[in-house]
Amino acid sequence: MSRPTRVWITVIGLVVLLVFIGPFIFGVLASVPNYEQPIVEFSHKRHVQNAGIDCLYCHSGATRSPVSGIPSVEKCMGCHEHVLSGEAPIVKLQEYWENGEPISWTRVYQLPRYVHYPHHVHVSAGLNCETCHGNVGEMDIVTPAQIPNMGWCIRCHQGEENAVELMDCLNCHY
Amino acid sequence: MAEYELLGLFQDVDSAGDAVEALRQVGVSDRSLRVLSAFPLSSKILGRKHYNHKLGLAAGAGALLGFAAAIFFAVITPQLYPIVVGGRPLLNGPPMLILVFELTMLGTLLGGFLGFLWQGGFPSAGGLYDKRIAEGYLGVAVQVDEALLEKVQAAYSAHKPVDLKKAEVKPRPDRRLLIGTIAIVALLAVNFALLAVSFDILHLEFLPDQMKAQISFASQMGPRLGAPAGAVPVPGVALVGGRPATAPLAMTEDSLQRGAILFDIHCAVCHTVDEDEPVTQVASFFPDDGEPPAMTSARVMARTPEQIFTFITDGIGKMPSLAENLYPANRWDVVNDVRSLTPAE
Amino acid sequence: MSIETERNPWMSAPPESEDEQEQVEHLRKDHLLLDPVGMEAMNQDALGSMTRHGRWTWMLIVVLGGLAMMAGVGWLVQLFVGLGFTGLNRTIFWGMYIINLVYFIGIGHAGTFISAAFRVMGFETRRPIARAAETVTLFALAAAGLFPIIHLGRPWKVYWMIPIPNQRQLWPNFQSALEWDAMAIMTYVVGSVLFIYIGLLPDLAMARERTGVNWRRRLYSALSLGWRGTDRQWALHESVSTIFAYVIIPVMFSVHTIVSWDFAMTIQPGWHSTIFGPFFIVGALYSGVAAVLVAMGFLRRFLKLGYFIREEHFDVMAKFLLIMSFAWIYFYFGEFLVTWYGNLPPEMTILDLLLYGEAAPLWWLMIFCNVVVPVGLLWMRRVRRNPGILFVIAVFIQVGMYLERYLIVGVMLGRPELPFNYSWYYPGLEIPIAIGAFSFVIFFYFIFTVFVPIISTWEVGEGQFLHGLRKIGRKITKFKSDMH
Amino acid sequence: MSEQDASGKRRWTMIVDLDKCSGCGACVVACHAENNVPIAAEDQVVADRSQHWMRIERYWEGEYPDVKARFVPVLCQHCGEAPCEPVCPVYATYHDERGGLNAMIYARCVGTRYCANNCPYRVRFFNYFDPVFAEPLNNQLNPDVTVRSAGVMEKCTFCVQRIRRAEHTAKVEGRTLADGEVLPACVQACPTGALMFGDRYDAASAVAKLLEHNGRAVRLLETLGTDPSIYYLKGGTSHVD
Repeated sequence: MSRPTRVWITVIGLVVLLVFIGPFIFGVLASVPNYEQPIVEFSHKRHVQNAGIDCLYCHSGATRSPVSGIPSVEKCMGCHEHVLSGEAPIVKLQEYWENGEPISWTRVYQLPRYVHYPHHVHVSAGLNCETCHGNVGEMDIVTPAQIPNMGWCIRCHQGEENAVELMDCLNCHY
Repeated sequence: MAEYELLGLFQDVDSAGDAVEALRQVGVSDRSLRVLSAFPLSSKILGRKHYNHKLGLAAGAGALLGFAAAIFFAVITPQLYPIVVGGRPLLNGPPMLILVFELTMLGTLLGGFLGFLWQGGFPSAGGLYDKRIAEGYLGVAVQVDEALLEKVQAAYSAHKPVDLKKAEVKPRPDRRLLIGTIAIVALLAVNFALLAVSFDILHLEFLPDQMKAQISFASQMGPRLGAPAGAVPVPGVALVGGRPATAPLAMTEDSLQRGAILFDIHCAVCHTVDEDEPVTQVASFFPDDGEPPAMTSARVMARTPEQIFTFITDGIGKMPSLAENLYPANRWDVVNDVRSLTPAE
Repeated sequence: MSIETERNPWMSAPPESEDEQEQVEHLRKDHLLLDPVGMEAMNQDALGSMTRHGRWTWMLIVVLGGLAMMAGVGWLVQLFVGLGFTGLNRTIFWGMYIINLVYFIGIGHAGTFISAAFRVMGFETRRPIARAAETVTLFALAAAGLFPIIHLGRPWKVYWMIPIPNQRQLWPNFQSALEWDAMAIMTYVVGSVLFIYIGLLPDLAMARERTGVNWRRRLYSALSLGWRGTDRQWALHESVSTIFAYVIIPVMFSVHTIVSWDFAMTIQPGWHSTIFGPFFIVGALYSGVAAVLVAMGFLRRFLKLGYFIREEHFDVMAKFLLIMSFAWIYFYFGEFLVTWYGNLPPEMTILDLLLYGEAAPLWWLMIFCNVVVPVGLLWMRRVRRNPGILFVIAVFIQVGMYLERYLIVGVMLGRPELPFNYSWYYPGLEIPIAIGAFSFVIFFYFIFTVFVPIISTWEVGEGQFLHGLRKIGRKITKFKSDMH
Repeated sequence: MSEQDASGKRRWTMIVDLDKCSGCGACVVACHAENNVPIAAEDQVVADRSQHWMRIERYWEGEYPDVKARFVPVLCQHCGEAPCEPVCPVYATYHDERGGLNAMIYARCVGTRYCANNCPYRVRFFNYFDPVFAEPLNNQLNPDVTVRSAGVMEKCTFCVQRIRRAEHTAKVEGRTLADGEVLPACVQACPTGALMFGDRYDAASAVAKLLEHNGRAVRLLETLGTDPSIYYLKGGTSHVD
């Protein structure tokens, strides 16, 4: 093989690599999520393990509505008006409270919007929060315990007694 | 011992046939003898033995594989992936037949083609060739070892070839294995690429899937609109004039059960049941005089159910409102639970 | 066509008497297989055709390529915006994309029929035109394969129709005619490509030997897989060709039957018909053979392949065309007779629409193109042997057959059961894309003729050799080697 | 008509009383609002691409001046033997056996439009463009219903989001669904009460009772064997003159 041929083959090979593998690399890089929260110091671990607060105290929607709900600033302030009120992160919280602004928490679990997942039905069926969300009580910064894709839903529904009913597409997609 | 390949060019079928015959008599085996031509000639014309190839076998094997794949797709996978299709049969005869037919045919074609490549030794680097063969001349090629070389050359020249080429055969590794391996690896790679796409591992969308994110606003999704200026806030239906708007629930077993659970979630964060119990972690943040009272303390026992309801709804002292946590009916459940508690002996 | 000849030794001996001389001369002029000029001359002629594209042809190629690119841009727009720029509406959901699919698949039938069925039946006339016909199949199928994807609302999800295991645990619906379609077209495309490639191998080897050392030679070396033409290779080649021929004929019939089932399996009035299967096959062969005639006319005229493609071939194809037109008329008449006799209101609405309604101009034009022109002219021997007139007739049939599909998809669909939903189809973006598709096919046909010998010289050589054997019988079979 | 089904399956059914229908179009508007149905602009309507999951077909009877208008509200018939279902290559549309609904899964649709061609009622719609809900119209979109993107089919779902919500509530509260608990938007909006909705398999439901002794009930294009879930009570006594 002559030198120019080798150069050409290398160039073509690189182009092919770029065309076929480039998008995949780009896709991987683009899909690396960032779960940094607006109040960085907020720790689930401290609330659950140290303070012994139940998940449902803050996310009380989970028992009675399709969404579990993010607690309002009012609910945060309910305790933090008195608890640790001088600390730096709580001062940040108080700023939100005084400005009358909601905290724009970063969403960790995001289902596509064409999927309708009812929390209350799953909780009333006896599922624990930890089944899907992992041991949040051990996490300072919450990261997804699993990728909530369809295969994951299906694998759970498959094992149930009324699997035929649960595997119906129209259950979640409408 | 060195092997040689010889190629003699002949002008017509007659002399080529003669040469073949002569070579065979010299001792060249039929296996190492080839007649090259520009278009197919029957082996009889050349005086050659019939070549028993196994193409039919390859095509048949392909057909079987295709048939098996079709059965797998049509019969087995619907059982593995039992989709709910509303009472329609997952297995259906006539459509299945179509699939079976098409894939069997596809298998036959691919099997035949691969068999052709395999048995013909394609792709091969060739061997001796002469461009005149494509123009209508016939080539007679043999592969002999050194011992036979003289005799073979004599046999060739006896029939006056137009040309005679000679080359030493260099032993070449069998490339079939390599090519087969590459083919399998390539197939696997394609398969995995498809799997990667289908498994949504990369979340790679060629075009944005607009249904994944919607232009409508879901619950708790920003931006949230504030109330318009001059709007009158509605105090809610829990309290009317400082009194509960709803009547207490009967102290049924259901209600008590629910109440106990809800108490654990929403109240036990600060409140203990008995005064002797140690204060909770959250309560420990409060100064001694402001500590949340135990439920069986005299302070709490003295309250009426309506008062407790109002405290839950509005909060009292350092206790925040729990209106967001509990629906009115649930608050009554909690009240029932609190009322049913008795101090420990 | 004068080609310098070097007579090969197996050619017949020079004629003895003057009478015989005249007769032989007459036969020679008429029949390719009786007019051998030797492999070298044929190879030269066939390979030379690759360089015989004149200035006009090249300009045409550029224009066609441009049109195809334009269609590609149109499709990109559609991909990002949606199908809104098409003329589809809420009654007529299938339009020219599906019409093109049916049309191009139809075109794709003739090549296989000519090379496979004629091969099985031993028609010697196939030899010079088989490759030209198969090439029509190849590119028509390529275009046809694009249209179901262009037609989709979300083409980037097309892989959901392929049965690959996935985390969603979803499986395609094998009861859908579209799924059968996908399977059948896939099989047919794979089979056709391999079939044409197998036939090409010896000619690629020949081209490899006859080109100087340049990129072309490298290309041909790679493509010919080291073909040498040994007797074993030839034996394998014969067998694999026979296997392909026998297998691909039923596949070919299944493909268009299944395409017709896309329509026949619905309950749309005008579509819901049991004879659609054979009717579509006949229509496919009809338009396909006409398309091959167009290609043959082009090869003869522009690439000066008059030695290979002779009047006898045009004659045979024209006769075949005539038969197909009769068959087509039979089915078409039969279908409407049943409609008329059954007298169901939704069906009669469509019949009225075609005969004297809004669609009457199109329908009568189709009848003129498909019935009047071919039946009126093709019975004449002089017409059948005139490539120019045949070219025109073939174009008429293309128009007619396109209109037939247009009426089935674009017009009948506008008359569903409830009169509130009646609608009419005005194509929009489909027109440039359809033009682009036609350009795409012709463009690649041209390009193919630049790179690959469009005449299969080994097949012609074999035919001439076998004819030589037959003609002088005893004289030549007495090889010395045969005696053993 | 009251077929009792032991397996707890339902057959959601709508009854349209043609005598009561005044053709006001409230149902159409309600449907648009509830189901995020895009509004086809003028040029789209001219191109025959009007998009209403429920539409009022108007037919004229007689010659001027003696003309009578007949109104037929047509929506997805939720056929028991739906022609649209078996033709979908990816199961984007299939039969929901629990409710007798004709399901359409937008997220699964690849847009072959075969189902729409095979629908004799032409009640399936294709999104030729991405829907446009200019500010502040996007604030009124129903979060429980997917806004369909360009390239997918859509159609009446019998307000399946309302059915599911009621079912979920009933399940959480540990009871069964009561008759009349689910109302599609069109039924809720109909001012003359021409529309009725319920479970036909439940013999005690208002729908089943009405159908039991009603000689006026017909179904649209029943001869095609599609077994629709929508019953029309024949009109004839009152017209708009």
